[in-house]
Amino acid sequence: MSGRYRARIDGRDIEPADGWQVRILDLPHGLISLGGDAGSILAAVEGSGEEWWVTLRGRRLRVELRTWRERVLAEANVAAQGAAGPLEVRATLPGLIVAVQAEPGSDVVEGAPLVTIEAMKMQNEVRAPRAGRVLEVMVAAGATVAAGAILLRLE
Amino acid sequence: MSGRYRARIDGRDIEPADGWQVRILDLPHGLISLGGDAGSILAAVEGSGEEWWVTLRGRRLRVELRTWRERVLAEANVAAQGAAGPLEVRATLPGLIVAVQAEPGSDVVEGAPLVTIEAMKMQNEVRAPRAGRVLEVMVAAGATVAAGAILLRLE
Amino acid sequence: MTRLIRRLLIANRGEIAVRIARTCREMGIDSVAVYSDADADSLHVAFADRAERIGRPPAAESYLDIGAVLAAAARSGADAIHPGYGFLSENAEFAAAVEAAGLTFVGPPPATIAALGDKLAARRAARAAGVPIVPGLTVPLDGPQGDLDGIGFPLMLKAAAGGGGRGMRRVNTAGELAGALAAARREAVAAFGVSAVYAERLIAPARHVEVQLLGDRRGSLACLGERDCSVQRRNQKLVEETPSPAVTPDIRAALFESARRVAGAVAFWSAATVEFLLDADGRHHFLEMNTRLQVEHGVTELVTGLDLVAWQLRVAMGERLPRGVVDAEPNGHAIEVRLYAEDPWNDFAPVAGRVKAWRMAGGPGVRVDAGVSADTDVRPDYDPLLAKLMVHAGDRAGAIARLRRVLDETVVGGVQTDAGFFRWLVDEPGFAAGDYDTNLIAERWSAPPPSTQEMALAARAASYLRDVGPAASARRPPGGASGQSAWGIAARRGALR
Amino acid sequence: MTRLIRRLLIANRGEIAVRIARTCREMGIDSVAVYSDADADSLHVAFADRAERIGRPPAAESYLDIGAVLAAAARSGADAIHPGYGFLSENAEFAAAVEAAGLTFVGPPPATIAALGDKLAARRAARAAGVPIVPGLTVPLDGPQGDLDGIGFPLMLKAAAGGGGRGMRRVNTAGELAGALAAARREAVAAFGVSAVYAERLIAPARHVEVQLLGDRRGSLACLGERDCSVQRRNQKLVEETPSPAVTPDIRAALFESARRVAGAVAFWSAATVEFLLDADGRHHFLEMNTRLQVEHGVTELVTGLDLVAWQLRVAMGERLPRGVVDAEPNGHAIEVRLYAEDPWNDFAPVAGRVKAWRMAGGPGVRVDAGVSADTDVRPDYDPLLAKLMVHAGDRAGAIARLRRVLDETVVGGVQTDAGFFRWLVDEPGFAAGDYDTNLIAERWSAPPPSTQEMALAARAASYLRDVGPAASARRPPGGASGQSAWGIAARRGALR
Repeated sequence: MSGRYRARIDGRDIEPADGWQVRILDLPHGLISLGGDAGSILAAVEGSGEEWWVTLRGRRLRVELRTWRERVLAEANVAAQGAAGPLEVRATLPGLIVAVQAEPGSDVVEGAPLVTIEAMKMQNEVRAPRAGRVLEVMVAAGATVAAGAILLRLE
Repeated sequence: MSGRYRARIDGRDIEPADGWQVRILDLPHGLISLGGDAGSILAAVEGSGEEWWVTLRGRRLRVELRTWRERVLAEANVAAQGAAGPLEVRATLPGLIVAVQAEPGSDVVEGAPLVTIEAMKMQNEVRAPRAGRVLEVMVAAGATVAAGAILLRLE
Repeated sequence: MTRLIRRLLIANRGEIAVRIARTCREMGIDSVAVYSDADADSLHVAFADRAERIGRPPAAESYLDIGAVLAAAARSGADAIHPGYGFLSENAEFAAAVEAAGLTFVGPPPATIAALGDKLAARRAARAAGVPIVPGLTVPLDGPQGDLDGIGFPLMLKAAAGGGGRGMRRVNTAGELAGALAAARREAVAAFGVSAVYAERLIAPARHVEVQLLGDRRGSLACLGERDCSVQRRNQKLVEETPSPAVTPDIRAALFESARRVAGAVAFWSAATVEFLLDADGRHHFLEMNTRLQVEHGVTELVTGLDLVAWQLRVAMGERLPRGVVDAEPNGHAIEVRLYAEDPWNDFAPVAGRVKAWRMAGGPGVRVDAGVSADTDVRPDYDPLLAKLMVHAGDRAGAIARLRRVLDETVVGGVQTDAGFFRWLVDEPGFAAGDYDTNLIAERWSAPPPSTQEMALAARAASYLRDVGPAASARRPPGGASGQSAWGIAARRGALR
Repeated sequence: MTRLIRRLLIANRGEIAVRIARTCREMGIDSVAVYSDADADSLHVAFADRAERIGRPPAAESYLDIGAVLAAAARSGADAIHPGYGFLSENAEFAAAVEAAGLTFVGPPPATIAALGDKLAARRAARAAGVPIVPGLTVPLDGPQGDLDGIGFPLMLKAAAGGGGRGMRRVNTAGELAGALAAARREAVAAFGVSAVYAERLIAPARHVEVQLLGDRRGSLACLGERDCSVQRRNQKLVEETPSPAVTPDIRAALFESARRVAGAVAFWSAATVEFLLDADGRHHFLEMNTRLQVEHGVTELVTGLDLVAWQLRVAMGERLPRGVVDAEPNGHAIEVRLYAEDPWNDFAPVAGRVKAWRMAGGPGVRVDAGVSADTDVRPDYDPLLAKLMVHAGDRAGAIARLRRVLDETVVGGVQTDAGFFRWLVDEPGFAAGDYDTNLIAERWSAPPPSTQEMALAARAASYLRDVGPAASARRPPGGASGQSAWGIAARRGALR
């Protein structure tokens, strides 16, 4: 049945290990085991529709699953939107903004510190995922942000 | 809110311990904790509607919960059926009938062995819940029975 | 002689299959589970490296089917078989067939299993070795009119091929003998396929005390302490502890000496247990020798720090026991309670059903060996042992206090278990004082009704969940940073406050 | 002096609050949990005998609020307070306030906490006691232009009120100093409310080794072995083991001697840890003394069989340490890994979210101390430590093999944890050989991409559940012998085959 889906992980097309047997140990919480010729392994699965997360050997992998129909729709969407716009830099976890290093209009190199967020009692620096010009900064020191909140936009 | 229900356990009306706080630890599996002035206790709950099971300190109690409306309906039902008929003796667990001691037409005393069921590799004797005459025996040695199956009827 | 074990087939199910697979994983040995159709999704299958179907749910058509197990071993490429306990573990024909197939049997030699599996032959061998046996027959009883050899009543009938309390009956008067004999024979045939039954004097009060042995193929033998298994129902153990509160250093020395003599009467290696009754005067009487791992081996592991399954495997591969094992000194006190799906308020009758909530204890000094988890079906086909809860502490009082705490943390929903009995037991004054015998349950357990407070709490819990349950299941979880429920059903605590 | 403790308030949350409540239950002491609004339904609340709300989610408004904690103690009738680790555990003002309120503080005397909480004063005291300290300042650094006393680069900046890696910065060149100093001060203020920072020579390669102390009010002191805590990220420990593979008997004797000297320089009782860096030549350098229970105390408990929390409570009540504790000999080898919600593939950044699947290991030689379970939210307000996984075996190789097995059994869904890093670590040749230092993660952990097989398995798992999930949730369970799901949602395995 799983041949119905195209799986993508880390931007790569992945062929599912169809020879492996899946056993569900705890369905409400997504605990399963996978058994095949090369051994057996316990795993956790969450998700729905096109977006899934599978934790194997302690690592949580995001799995995109698309049927043929979902692929066609997604491609149509991308075509309709044209080229990608500015890059949004988001908070990966909720916390308190303790410092904003980025200034609107300035150019930053890849890896440059942009914003410092305090969360879990640690100070975490959000760094530039690529080089670019800072278009807009949405946050200020002292503000609290939710996970996924847009911090700033890079051109 | 729980004042809406009348609770019965072991045939007794029970006043719920409303001062105790219920915390749900694992909803799909019914794991909770109860906290009150006299301490805290972990418990398991399963059920729906009028029939619930609560496991506390290792003991599983059947709890009947009825709203006013459910009580009225239940009483009307009993009234419609009139007096109780013969007593059905049922298998409490599934297994293999290895011996039938009860004979139709014979009188048995309370506690008399009626049927021997093998389950879990153990031989378990089903005994007469009260004295009476054996009206009918539904099983024979060698048969397999499901849990809840009627084994015989006592007058 | 070295026989490397690279892939081990575990001819068992449930907690013991999981436990053996754990040691395999630690030793770098591939584990192969076997399963009947009833167990295709069981925990022991998920834990092993690979799995082979061996038949239909009845044990006779799967776990007891020698041909099916050997075929699974051949298919999987296993080079050894561990039988666990129960099923084929004391079946000499099986052990011989394993060896004949060129595989290593993880256990004593087949001839030893055969010699000790016949409980009457074992009694004769023990007597010949100068070990005191329980007074009674050393040949099968012909019938109610047979020679009872001055045993007197009450007496115990036992299956000659017996074990695990099956085919055993207490007989109080001569008048009960015929009926009890028929029942014992019926159960013996059902359990072992052999109807032979013998009679022993009933020793009461008595404690059931056993000695753990571990031997290698060169004749080294370790006595790894004793276990007290006197808390029993239906002649089956429910609680085991080490050391025994009834065993003094003198008694211990005598027990070890007898255990060594019994083992010395046969060719022995691997793990085995010699069982004794200890009477009120502190004298011990040989009962039987079990040529396999016991259910309760874990308490010995806790106080010695040894992994008995690992040593079984090493000995099977030809390794010798090092001095540190032969001279292992136990530390502290350990207690095990067997968590069965059974009803202490209904004569400890086994129950079937689906486990729902499943919360096991953690923290210091706790070991849990489980064969099930949430959403597991307990089926009537097999022994309803769900898990073994073990505690270890510096002394017996500390172990009992820890056990009480562990029981408070342990929650099993869906099926009645004997946990409520254990919760009573830890507060029973005689048990706390170490003063109990095999009649503890018969004499002291009154199956007390639930307290008013317990009923009030149960009513509270059910009422609360009847109110919030449907509302909760209708809502979707608010969703964390990422990842949603696959089924939209993991309704959350937060929504219920 | 006897101060009976009948009811203990646990001024903490998470796994350590659960762990302390366990010992209370074993000792017959009532436990009182405190909770912020974020923790109202947390495991530590469910485990304690009673619970008191102390404020809003930010720690400063709850777990760090001395007034709120003392008010909760008064409301609940507690006669003693255990601070756990972190939060108020090394706050001398809090300890003094507890005693001033007539309650027993479970920890060393307030003056000792104050003396050692100032890391510079502690360095001066250790030096005065003849204990080698890490070369560097013993007074705060004024600014980038301050006196670095010939320390040289690279150096470490540390918060004078520090601990737990907060306010700590490595400085490689003089040019980095100003920025690093500002960052360290900012973090120090945020964590401790004090900006003072000092500088130490960076010792590298170095191992982080610490000695566990336990003392009573009469001056008896037990050195309960050392722990190696060299596997660190962000100067915070991830893995701890005892004994240290780098510590020879000579080094151990020298470490114990230094630890005793530091403790002897102050009035000391209860549990504490003296931390050292061990350089490549086997010389040790005093870092600091932590006057509280450590996160990693469990490995010491595994090898000694002692319950350190129980001894903290007994010492607080005025009991003396018996000979068996003072002379406790460790057995075997124990390792702990800290299961954090954090992403080893993203620089070990903490993550928040909801835990879904939660399966912890069992069987021989395993201890799990957990503060969460399935369906628990990991919030950004607090330290994201989910559980501590500990193993115990006869030797280090056995402990590593067991840890590998335990990690294979451990499954956490919903949030990324560091379990994948540990799974890599147990197969890392240097770690297996005991050859590692505090730079292990920086030098050897390359955050490898998932293997092709892992991706293929993940795709298989997701595809399978996308197919069966909705069907499963639409069905009702077939129902066992009795009892139905409260919400009709526990769709069963059987229906999916």
